[in-house]
Amino acid sequence: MTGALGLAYWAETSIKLGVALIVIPTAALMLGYLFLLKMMAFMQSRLGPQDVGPYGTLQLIADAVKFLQKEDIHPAAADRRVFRAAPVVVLASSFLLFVVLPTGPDAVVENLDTGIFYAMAVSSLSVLGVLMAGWASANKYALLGGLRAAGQLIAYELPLILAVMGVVIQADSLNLQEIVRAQAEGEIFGFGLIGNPFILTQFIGFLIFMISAQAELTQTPFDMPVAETELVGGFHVEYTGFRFLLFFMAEVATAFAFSALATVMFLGGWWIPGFDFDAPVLNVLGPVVMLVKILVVAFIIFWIRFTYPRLREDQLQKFAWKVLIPLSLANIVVTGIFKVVL
Amino acid sequence: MADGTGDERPDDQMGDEAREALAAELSELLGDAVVESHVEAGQNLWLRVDIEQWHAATTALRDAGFAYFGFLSAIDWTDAPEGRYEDTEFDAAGAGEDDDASSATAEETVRRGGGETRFQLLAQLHSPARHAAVLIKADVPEADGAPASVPSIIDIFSGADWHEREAHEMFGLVFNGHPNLEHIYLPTEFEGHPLRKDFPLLARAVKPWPGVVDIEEIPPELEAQLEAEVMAEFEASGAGA
Amino acid sequence: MVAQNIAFGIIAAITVAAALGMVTTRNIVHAALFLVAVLGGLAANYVLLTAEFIATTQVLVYIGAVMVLFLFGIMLTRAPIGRIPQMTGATWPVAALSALALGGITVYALIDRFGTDSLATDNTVFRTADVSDSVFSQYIIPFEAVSVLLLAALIGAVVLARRD
Amino acid sequence: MPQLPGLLKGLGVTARTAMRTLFPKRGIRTLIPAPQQGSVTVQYPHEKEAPPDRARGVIALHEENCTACMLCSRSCPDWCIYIEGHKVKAPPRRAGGAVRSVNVVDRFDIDYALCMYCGICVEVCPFDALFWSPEYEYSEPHIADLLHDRIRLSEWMETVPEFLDYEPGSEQKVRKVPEFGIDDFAPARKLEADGARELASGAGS
Amino acid sequence: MSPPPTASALREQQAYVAAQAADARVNVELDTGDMTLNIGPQHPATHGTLRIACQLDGEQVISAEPLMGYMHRGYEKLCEVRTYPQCTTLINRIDWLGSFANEVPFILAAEQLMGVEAPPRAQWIRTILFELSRIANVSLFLGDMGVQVGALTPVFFAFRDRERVLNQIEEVTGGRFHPNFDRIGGLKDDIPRGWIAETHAVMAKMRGFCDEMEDLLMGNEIFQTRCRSVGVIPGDVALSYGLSGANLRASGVDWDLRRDANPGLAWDQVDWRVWTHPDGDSFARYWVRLQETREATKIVDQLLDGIPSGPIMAKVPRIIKVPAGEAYVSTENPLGEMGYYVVSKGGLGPFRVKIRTPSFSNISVVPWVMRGTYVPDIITILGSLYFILGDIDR
Amino acid sequence: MSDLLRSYLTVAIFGAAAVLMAFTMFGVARVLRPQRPTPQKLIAYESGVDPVGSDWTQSQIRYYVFAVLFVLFDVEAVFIFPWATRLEVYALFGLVEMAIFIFILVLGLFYAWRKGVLRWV
Amino acid sequence: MALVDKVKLPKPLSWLLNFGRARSLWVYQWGLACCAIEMGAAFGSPRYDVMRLGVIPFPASPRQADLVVISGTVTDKMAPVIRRLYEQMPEPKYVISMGSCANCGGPYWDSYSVTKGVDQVIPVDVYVPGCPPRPEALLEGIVLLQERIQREDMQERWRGEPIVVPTSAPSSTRVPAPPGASSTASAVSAGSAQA
Amino acid sequence: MLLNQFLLLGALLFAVGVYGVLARRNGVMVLMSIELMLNAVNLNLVAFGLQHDVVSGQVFALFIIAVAAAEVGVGLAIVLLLYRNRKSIAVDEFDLMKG
Ligand code: SF4
Ligand code: SF4
Ligand code: SF4
Repeated sequence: MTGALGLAYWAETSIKLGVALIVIPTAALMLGYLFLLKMMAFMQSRLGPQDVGPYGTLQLIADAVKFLQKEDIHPAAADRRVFRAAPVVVLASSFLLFVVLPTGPDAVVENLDTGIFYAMAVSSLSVLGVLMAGWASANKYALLGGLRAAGQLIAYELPLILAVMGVVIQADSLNLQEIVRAQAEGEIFGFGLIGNPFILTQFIGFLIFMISAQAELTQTPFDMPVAETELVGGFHVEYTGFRFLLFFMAEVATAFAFSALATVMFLGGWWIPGFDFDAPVLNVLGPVVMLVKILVVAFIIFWIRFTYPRLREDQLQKFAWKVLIPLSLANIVVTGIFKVVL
Repeated sequence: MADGTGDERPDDQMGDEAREALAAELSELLGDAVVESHVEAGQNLWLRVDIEQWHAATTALRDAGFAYFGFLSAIDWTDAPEGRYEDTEFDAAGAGEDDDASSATAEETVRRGGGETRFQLLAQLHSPARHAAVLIKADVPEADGAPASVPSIIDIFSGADWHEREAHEMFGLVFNGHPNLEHIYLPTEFEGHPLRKDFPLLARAVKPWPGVVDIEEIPPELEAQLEAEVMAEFEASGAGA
Repeated sequence: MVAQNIAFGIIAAITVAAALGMVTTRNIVHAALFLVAVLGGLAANYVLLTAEFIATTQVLVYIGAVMVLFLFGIMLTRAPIGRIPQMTGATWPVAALSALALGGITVYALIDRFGTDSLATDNTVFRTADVSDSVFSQYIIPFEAVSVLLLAALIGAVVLARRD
Repeated sequence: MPQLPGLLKGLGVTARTAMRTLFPKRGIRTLIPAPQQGSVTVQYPHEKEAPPDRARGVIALHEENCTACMLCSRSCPDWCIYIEGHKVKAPPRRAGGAVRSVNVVDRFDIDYALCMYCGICVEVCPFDALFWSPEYEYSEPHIADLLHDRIRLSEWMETVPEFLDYEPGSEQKVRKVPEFGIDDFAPARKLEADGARELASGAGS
Repeated sequence: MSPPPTASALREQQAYVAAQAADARVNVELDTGDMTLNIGPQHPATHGTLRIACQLDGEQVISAEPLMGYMHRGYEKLCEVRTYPQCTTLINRIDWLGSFANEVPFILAAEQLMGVEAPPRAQWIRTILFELSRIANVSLFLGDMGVQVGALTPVFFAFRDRERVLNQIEEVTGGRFHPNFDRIGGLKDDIPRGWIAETHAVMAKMRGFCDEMEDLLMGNEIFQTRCRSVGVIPGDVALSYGLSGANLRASGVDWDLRRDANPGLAWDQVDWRVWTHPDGDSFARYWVRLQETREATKIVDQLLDGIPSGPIMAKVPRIIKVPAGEAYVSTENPLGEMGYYVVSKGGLGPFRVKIRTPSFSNISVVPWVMRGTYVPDIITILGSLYFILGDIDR
Repeated sequence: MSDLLRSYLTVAIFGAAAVLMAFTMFGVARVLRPQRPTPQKLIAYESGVDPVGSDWTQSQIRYYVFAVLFVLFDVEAVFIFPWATRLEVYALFGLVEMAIFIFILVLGLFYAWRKGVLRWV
Repeated sequence: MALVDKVKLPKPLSWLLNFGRARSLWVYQWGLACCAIEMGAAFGSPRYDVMRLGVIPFPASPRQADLVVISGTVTDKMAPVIRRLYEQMPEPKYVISMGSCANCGGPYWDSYSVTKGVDQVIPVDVYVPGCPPRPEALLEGIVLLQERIQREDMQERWRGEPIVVPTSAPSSTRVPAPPGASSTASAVSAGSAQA
Repeated sequence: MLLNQFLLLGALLFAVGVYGVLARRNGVMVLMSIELMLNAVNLNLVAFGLQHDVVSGQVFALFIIAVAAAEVGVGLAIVLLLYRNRKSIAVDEFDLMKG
């Protein structure tokens, strides 16, 4: 197979890998800086980082440089191998998510046939990393945090998966490109100019997806597992230096990836109304459009994070099992009925 | 509004007559438990009860409406070496000039509600309904150089728990019936009872007081000579003209 | 083809090593993590066998869900960090012998029967849709049976886990 | 009025604050982000806010007024004022007067590592020799440097603000801060230069 | 004004306790093994250095025992070796958020023993500063409670607006929160020109802050789910543990020393009301404090307009010696009833000072109220009881 | 090599890249960081006091029920995914089939709900 | 293990590393007494907003912290805890002692239960005077510390000595600020303030 | 690629699983070994499916995964129950017939 660029597989993959290796940390830095530091500060009428680099832009770089110099501590009672592997698992899980994200007709790392199914599968890997970290730290806060986190991640993974199902039914495909195409070529009530971003027909699905994504990212109001005031940070209590940095990076990168998924599935993805679906120029414009939409979605995620208090563990479990899951099942059935009847 | 309110009540603070009446009433209520009562005009009401009846008296007071627990503590009436409650040599120097404060140090007024022993137990109870508060005291006799144990009242007021622990730690009082009489503030290995008057503050003993007069006098044999020199200079400068 | 075989070699080596690690380690959480490696290796094998959907399912269900269940179960039954003495019973030599015998016989039989039959992976690719079509036509009864099975398992688990 | 759900109201509050911070300008310039004006932040090392005049930042010593009477040192709850002095003869105040005997401060140290900034010393000083200055920037990497000697304390005089006027209805009198001049705190040093100290100590030994 | 809270707390609490008891039964059978969890002495939830040793059963608290003393500084002993002015400045630091309020009962007790009374102007300014320190203190709680339940932003708002109040306090007293401004017989100094107008403006801002908190935090459904029916303290329990202040009023007991035992400040000169709430849960405590902050701004506004003119100091000797005697004076401090039992023998310093601090009693209810709650509730309840370490440990 | 395998080779490469990146950082950090372990440093952090009790705990049985529920619904989702892509083909028949399937599982959820195990803690 | 303490790093690299340490001081959320509130104001109040300077008050666990501000009274009961938490922080770590209590006991210098200064327990890099110090005073201390870290010699630091700043004048011969300068702090921090 | 590659791998894993089931005393470990065996079977199914060019192999594998999940759910619950009653999960200590 030759890719879009007409290059050999290896050359193309190297380029993609290179791009991804630049894009992923940059995305993490950008989200971290824009929202985690600056946005939060503005919402609290502060300035946020300001002195490190112009407008504090170098803050996270300085952080990274600092973390690299920090001593690496394994608690004596910890299980060293598992302790070390945990952040790598979490990071890999978020890295693998980026493989299927389409940003243009050809600007995608791999357009897997099982696209969204694959994305759900790899994102579920992070639970493993969290449990490993919590257990291996030999620390009560960490273990409690790890268990809570795992419990929460699995509880919200289901609505996340089920919410996607409505989109899959409408698009008739698991493939993310096909989903974008379905939105681009679809029409609502005969009005097809802007296509049919599934947020319009799948609003419930979108809501459920966003809520579950918020929970999967352990952002407030679902951040009980990493609650500072109770568990001093949860499963990563004992992590220092760059291992902590890996967790941190993975967290922000996953936030980016989930925003991107939401964009692709509900907001029309990279397609720009008025263009041909396969227009090569979209390979350049597509990523820009994607970025803008991603930032909007991520803004909402962080906005909620900075505003809300957190739910208690039992409350958020109750919410997942008694509200979200039944609701998303109903959504599937209703969507199915519409699909079959219409 | 159905709730969340608290309507303004008339300013029915306790007047002195009411206080006297209350003292009488309580004395009657407690019967022979009361050793003495004292009312300070416009201020407080003290009741001194027999230590044997401490528990009974508190129960009776609670049942009489004094259900709001204020505090519980103790007083050590011995004199301490470094206290500032009486003139020290340093203070005496500066204090002499306008010493017109009335110094009524008669024993009776000092010990409101009286007291004969070194340690005295002290507690305060409120009655929200009557807008009144009462301070109750009891003398703690000493046996073999240590205060005798006193009855605990945590079965009456749960809040007394920590107060009794504190009194135990600070004064070495022993409360009978307290389930958990341990150090509350100080590390377990701490020795001594800090609020007893004979507990020394080491830092004060060790550090020299910077307030001792540290002015070097002019040696008397040079005094006249210096005086003359200064005078000469003064006159030479023409200021004397 | 060569690339596939190399890939298979690597994956198989990892899988077998992890499997052996799993049954010999004395730390139960490590055992679970070894099992994760085995399952991951098998998922990769499915990909080699062009069973994309099964591979992803393997990751989603086995690694993402069943293993979490295992880890929860382990933490419910005390999972001290470090080794548990006596993870292996006294009968392990017998077990090893039986396993060896079984393995030997199967290997012999397989080599005997299938020899060097080759797999053609380049022309047949089963897409998700094919699996789906098969399930919803040929295997519709088992499919519904699965739901009943799941329900039964759920009820069983609830009853067992709760006592009242 | 129908109640908005609290969840949305909360989002509104944060969003409003963010907008106010980011776009504080009015009119046509609304769209120019200017967080530096919109936030309430005072960017400390670059810009400094003057503390209120009464702020108790550091104690300044007007050495000329100090008679080494030890009152401040005695009433300091932390025992952190160290004074030493010696007596000298001073010329009479006006013509015909007698020669006076005055105290000269040799050492006047305040240990700011220990001081509790209560202001008792300033209050008790009967000769108006101590003043509060609102300065606060004197952190040190070595704790010994927090002991300010009389020269350092005198330099703080520079920063002492004037006393404030009172609200109407007050019967307080506004006091004055003595003028600070480099010569003003010199007498002690001048006398020192005159050899009076050497003379005195030499004679004593 | 927020909608009146509903009083369904008791029933909910019973259901809650029953459910927890059922759970506890299951777990006892399971014998999942106890776990001891230390919260503190260093822990972001304990505002400093309180330590709570919890016996946990899974996520449920079997027992929670506060272990304190990590901040015990020995005030009562130190007061015995200091003179009265030195004590005044020392006791600023007990409740470090409302320090001016700490001085007042002590000074009042000393004045009572000496038989002097501060001139009216001093009393009014005292009351103003007292209420200002209440606002400075409680507004921090209003934001900090957000942190305890996981909201990041409110505390920044609280710090932002609290600065304005601190500025006002500092402009008068010279200290942001250790004013040492009260003197036996009056005040150290008078208020500077222009201060009254500024303070009026600040009070308006603070009312805005209260509204903001109501929208941002108190009205938030998540906050209510976290706080309602959590940590219910019935009124009689509260009394028996000696709870005071907003904690007591949130349990439905209508008791406020400012109104019920005004010891000689200007509260009886102005128009205000005492807020109570019948539920006794964490939410009620937050609600009551929010209303009280509003009320305090109103009190300050009224007082500012009516400051009488005159001296600020009564006639007292320069060197203060307090005649022998005993007195107990308590006031309604931001945290609750703070009282000083002063015993004098006629010297320069007190013979014995018993300090009755509100937080000490308030927090003594913790073992009672924590039983059977969840780990996250520990934090909510501690937060809503609102204590200051110095006030517990002294 | 088929397209499919190539795609997954890329996936593998990405996975490896993540691990490699972690290890590169590890290497860099190793050069830069100081290493001074002390016994105190290696004690588990517990708010500054000695850890009490043993370092492990058991979670409660409830966690387990949730995990079982999750596994079962996850399996359900696995069946729904392919179905969803082909619903147009299966039409009403498929819809009914899936409705029954979901209904049976929801029965399970409902059962658990009624039994009161859907209560965390 | 680390190479840095054996090899002399090139200037730009060591500048970068120092820059990272100086400008990313994650400070531990931990207060002791009254000073903690002023510290909280410095960290949490939008008016001061210490995050501007790269001092980020995120971590609640010592494991991720670089700086600890000892803000308040250190009691004898607390001292071992402080010691332990300090030990649990990973190297390189910095300490600011804030307020008279932490500096040397302050108002409780004669108390039976208060440690007379946190430097009896752990090494301190910067002392901030005050009771409590204004938030700005703490900021000044932080700026001073950042200046010192920026000039730190990594080799020395990695070997475990406290901050060594080769170029700064010995403190005893410090130059008082010229009259009229608003900043009377040490020459180092004055330099930074104008930078 | 050879069919036998996969079949042999499956056989090996199965044998290892058998060893695990027989040798391990820990109930959870036994369950995990059973999982291993099931997976070995799955591999064979998929391989045969490919060999014969039918999708049924995969469908069977899918069903086995579903069944295995259910099996683990119940199996672990039983182990937990045993643990709850006996404070141990060493399987060879249980003689279920005796109750
Ligand atoms: S301010 Fe207070 S502590 Fe400081 S030197 Fe003056 S009297 Fe002493
Ligand atoms: S400063 Fe004032 S009180 Fe102190 S010694 Fe000098 S004159 Fe006396
Ligand atoms: S230095 Fe002063 S403000 Fe700081 S903790 Fe000590 S007493 Fe409180």
